[in-house]
Amino acid sequence: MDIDVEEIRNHFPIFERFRRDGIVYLDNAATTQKPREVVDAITSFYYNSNSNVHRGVYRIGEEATELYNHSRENIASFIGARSEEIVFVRNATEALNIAANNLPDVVGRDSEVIISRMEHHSNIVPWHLASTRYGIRVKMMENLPDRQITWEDIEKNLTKKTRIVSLSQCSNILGTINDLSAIGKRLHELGIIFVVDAAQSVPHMPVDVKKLNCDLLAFSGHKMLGPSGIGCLYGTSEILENMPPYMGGGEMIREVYENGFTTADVPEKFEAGTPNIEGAIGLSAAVDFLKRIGMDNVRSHEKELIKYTLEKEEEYALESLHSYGPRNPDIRAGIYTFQMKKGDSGKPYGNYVHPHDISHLADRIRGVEIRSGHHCAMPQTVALGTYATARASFYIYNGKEDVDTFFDALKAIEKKMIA
Amino acid sequence: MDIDVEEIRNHFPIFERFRRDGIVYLDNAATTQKPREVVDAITSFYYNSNSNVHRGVYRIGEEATELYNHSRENIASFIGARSEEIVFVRNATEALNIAANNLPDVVGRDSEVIISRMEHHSNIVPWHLASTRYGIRVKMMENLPDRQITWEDIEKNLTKKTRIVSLSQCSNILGTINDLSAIGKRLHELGIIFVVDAAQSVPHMPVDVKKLNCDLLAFSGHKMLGPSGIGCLYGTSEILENMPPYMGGGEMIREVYENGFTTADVPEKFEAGTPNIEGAIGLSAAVDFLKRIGMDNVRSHEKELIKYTLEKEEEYALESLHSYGPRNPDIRAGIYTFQMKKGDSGKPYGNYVHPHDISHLADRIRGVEIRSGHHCAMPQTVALGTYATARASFYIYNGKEDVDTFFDALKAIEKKMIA
Amino acid sequence: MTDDTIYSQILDDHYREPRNFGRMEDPDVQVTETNPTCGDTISLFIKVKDGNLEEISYVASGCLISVASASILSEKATGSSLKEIRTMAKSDVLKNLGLKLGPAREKCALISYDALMKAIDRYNSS
Amino acid sequence: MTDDTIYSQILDDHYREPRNFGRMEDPDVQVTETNPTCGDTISLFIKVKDGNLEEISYVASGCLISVASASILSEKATGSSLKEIRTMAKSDVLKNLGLKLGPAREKCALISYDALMKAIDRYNSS
Ligand SMILES: Cc1ncc(COP(=O)(O)O)c(C=O)c1O
Ligand SMILES: Cc1ncc(COP(=O)(O)O)c(C=O)c1O
Repeated sequence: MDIDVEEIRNHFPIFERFRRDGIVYLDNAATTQKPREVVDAITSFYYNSNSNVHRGVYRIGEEATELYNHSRENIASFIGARSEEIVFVRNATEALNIAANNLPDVVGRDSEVIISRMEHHSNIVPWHLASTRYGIRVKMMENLPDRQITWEDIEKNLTKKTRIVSLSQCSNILGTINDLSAIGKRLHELGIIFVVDAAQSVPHMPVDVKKLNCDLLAFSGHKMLGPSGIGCLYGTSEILENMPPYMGGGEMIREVYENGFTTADVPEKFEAGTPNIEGAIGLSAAVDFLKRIGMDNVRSHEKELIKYTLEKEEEYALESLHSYGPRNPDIRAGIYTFQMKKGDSGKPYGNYVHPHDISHLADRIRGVEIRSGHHCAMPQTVALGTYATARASFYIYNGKEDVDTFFDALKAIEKKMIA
Repeated sequence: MDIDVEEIRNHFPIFERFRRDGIVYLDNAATTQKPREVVDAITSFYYNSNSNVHRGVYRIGEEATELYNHSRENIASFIGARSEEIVFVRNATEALNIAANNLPDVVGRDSEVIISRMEHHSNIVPWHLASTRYGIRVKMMENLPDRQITWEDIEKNLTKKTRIVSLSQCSNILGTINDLSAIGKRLHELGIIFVVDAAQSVPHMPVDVKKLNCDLLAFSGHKMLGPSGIGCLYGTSEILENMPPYMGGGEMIREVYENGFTTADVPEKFEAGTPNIEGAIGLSAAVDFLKRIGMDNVRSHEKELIKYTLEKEEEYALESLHSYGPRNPDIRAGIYTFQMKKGDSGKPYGNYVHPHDISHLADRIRGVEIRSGHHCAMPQTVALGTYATARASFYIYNGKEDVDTFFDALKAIEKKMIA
Repeated sequence: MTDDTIYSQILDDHYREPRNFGRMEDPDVQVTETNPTCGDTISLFIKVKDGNLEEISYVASGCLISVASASILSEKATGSSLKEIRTMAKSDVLKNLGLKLGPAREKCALISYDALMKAIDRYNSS
Repeated sequence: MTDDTIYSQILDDHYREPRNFGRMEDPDVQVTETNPTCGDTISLFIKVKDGNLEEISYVASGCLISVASASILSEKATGSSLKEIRTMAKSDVLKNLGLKLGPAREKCALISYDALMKAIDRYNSS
């Protein structure tokens, strides 16, 4: 591994508590911990330059605006974009809502959009809402739980009316890393708009929006060491300029009259009201932190970890353990979703351990903190034949010893709960 | 005054810089400074319990959820509401967008909404957008710059189709404090939905949503010592339950299928995706800080300050100075908007000082930091016969000596710039 | 705390042998309730006689907490008057479990309670 | 720094006596540009002859920075070829002012530049 996990942990003050209380945090697909550098950037803003942005011509107003603008530039360049292609939003969910709500008027309301079954609710429900509001048709294509999405999967669902395809670059439940650049290229040849949910990819691997051939792309700050309440919608200038505004209010206008208004230029057109200024500054500091490590190293570290996890799974060979997702670490993120189940009788006890109990017990027994539930991906979960699973997910501060503790916990849980 | 300004300043680390650089920050209507208590609450979350909310059944997940839920309760009770009546949003602007976007389907798309001319763009543009999207009609009623909005102002614009009235409790440009409870009562008798923009009132005076007789109410955290990126939409359970969801995604759903979804209960129904968790926690700490001072004291302190300002204005009697807003401190917030102008010749020099120059010069000459521009209230600004004004606005850490410095700056500016 | 004493003896026992578990023929009311946190569901059945809860049963695909909580609740409620049951508070249910739960798991513990209250309301208004 | 030396001598001078200020009869192109930060507007007029900017004028309700910047720009541009003017960068304009500006005030300084570039583009495409 190219990453010195112990060195990295020293940047995260919460590890003091983790060490004290014996906690192994493995819910990084839900949210990540924050390094001191990020918190310090936010605190320093509060204690030195805090003021509103865009309009203040006095000193601290100009300073705040400069910090905010610099943050946008820094985050943009991190994914190969230009500053004016980045809209600050609350989270990936809001970014996808802007896409789904505003594209129908760009592509026409009788259009069809294709999404996959492995999508997070945030890349499903906004399209359903747009369908209700504007009449566009949403098609959910099937995908296999142990394979990437292929061009053939998409092709089966293409019609003349298909004008939008929206896919996640990495599944938050299967860990599948989809190979999207080739798909993007073909979609563009067909004049189809390509939206990418990058909530699980931008934090974990090098992402270049130009190489991806996407038109819009969404991600969240809190999943990449940054604060919550901040995320980005990347969009090509062409798309952003063609889309109508989403919310109205301060900052996003040029002029307002009694009966109407004109909009500001992009990206401000999509940023109504006072933005999350310290959120942007914190996310920029997170980007700096990740750049110092190098996204290639982040990816290879997590690949090592998932490889090790799959090896341990075979080594332990727990009777009740079933996991999902591709077995090839090359196309698999650091996400391990599983169930503990032996048979199927009427009553719950002895045959399976409910994921909530797995999560609760893993924490109580070995301090291993993992998620349980549908992980906001009900269609995929149901397609796996269940309503809930448990999930462990890794980040830069996790090491192989965390994987060991995790399997140790599963073994103890099986012993306690499976007849 | 009941407030010990010097004692309060000690809670705000940015005052170290202000003292060092001789800065007098008077742009509090745009955003306020943050006390150490707020920043510490955020940092402590990052360093002890940081994790996602709602779904984690492990320890730090439950801790985060408890902190988040407690914050909602605390903020709710601050304005006399119940927890489930508070939707967390990014800012007042988003709250008003939810209102404007979602009410048309509650009241019918051929309805009329009345707003006033003194509204902030955030209470104008969302209604224009809703008009474009859903066909509702927006009426902007007139109001006098030195008087509260009266029932008669509204009555003139009422028709059978009026189903919504949306007004600010306090104007961010005139400082007018509107007396809304009586208006709310009459609107309710007529079955009209009453939306209140409380962005400038909740931070500065006691506000009780039940006494106000409003159905929906909006405010921002960053204008009341809290972080940016967090704000609230208050709504009665009845209204919130009747409104369709705004954004789709994680957290706001109950179940998601291939072809549709069911929504979670309010308020989660309106909170798609990972919320601004530390934002909510920081705002709750800000509320605690304000409660310790007492909102009655906050209001009487600012009333004293604006009274003193109006006295100083008369005392200095600057030839070019023109200010706006009610002269009665009882109905006037700590907001002082003005121009410097003597005559009107073709060329700019000597006759007036552009508000940008006032702001720039006030900062450079005396360290006084005030805002200039249309303050996101173009219709009101135009109705004052101009395109831009300058504005000083106060908060709990401002004292009379700040007002003195401010007038001293204006005097110097007049001397330099007016022929 | 050892691996075996995380949940109390009582909870473990109710989970291993849930009382009144199963579907019911001809119930007076049947209610299905979902936990939005995890998609878990409980189907709950009641029979009422002379204003009293004569019989109650349920099938649940839930976790230990939700199954044990349903089992305990079903024991407590059987034979009581609907009126009496309707005055039970959520806090009573949580107290019966004898375990401090965080907000997410409280929802697990309360799903059977929600279902039972709904069933009673539906019975009363029919 | 005294109260009098905040803006440079040059800026003050251009503000007090802006060059080429006023409307123009029969311009080849007229452009009105608004600064979204403050609602300030500039109306800019140009006359072109043989590919050169023969005449330029403007009326601006702007601040010192925007008026002085327009004045300086109008002096520099008069007589130059449209081609040459079109290669001017924003940074050139800012450099001419001899004053470090923050992002908000940069917009003030550049409003006349934006208007002039628009006017030239419009002239070329007509
Ligand atoms: C009266 C009023 N309404 C709404 C807003 C919008 O607040 P925000 O930018 O925090 O959404 C403001 C703030 O400028 C305001 O003064
Ligand atoms: C694939 C994917 N998309 C979207 C989201 C939504 O992210 P957020 O809740 O930050 O909006 C998530 C996070 O859970 C995710 O994993």
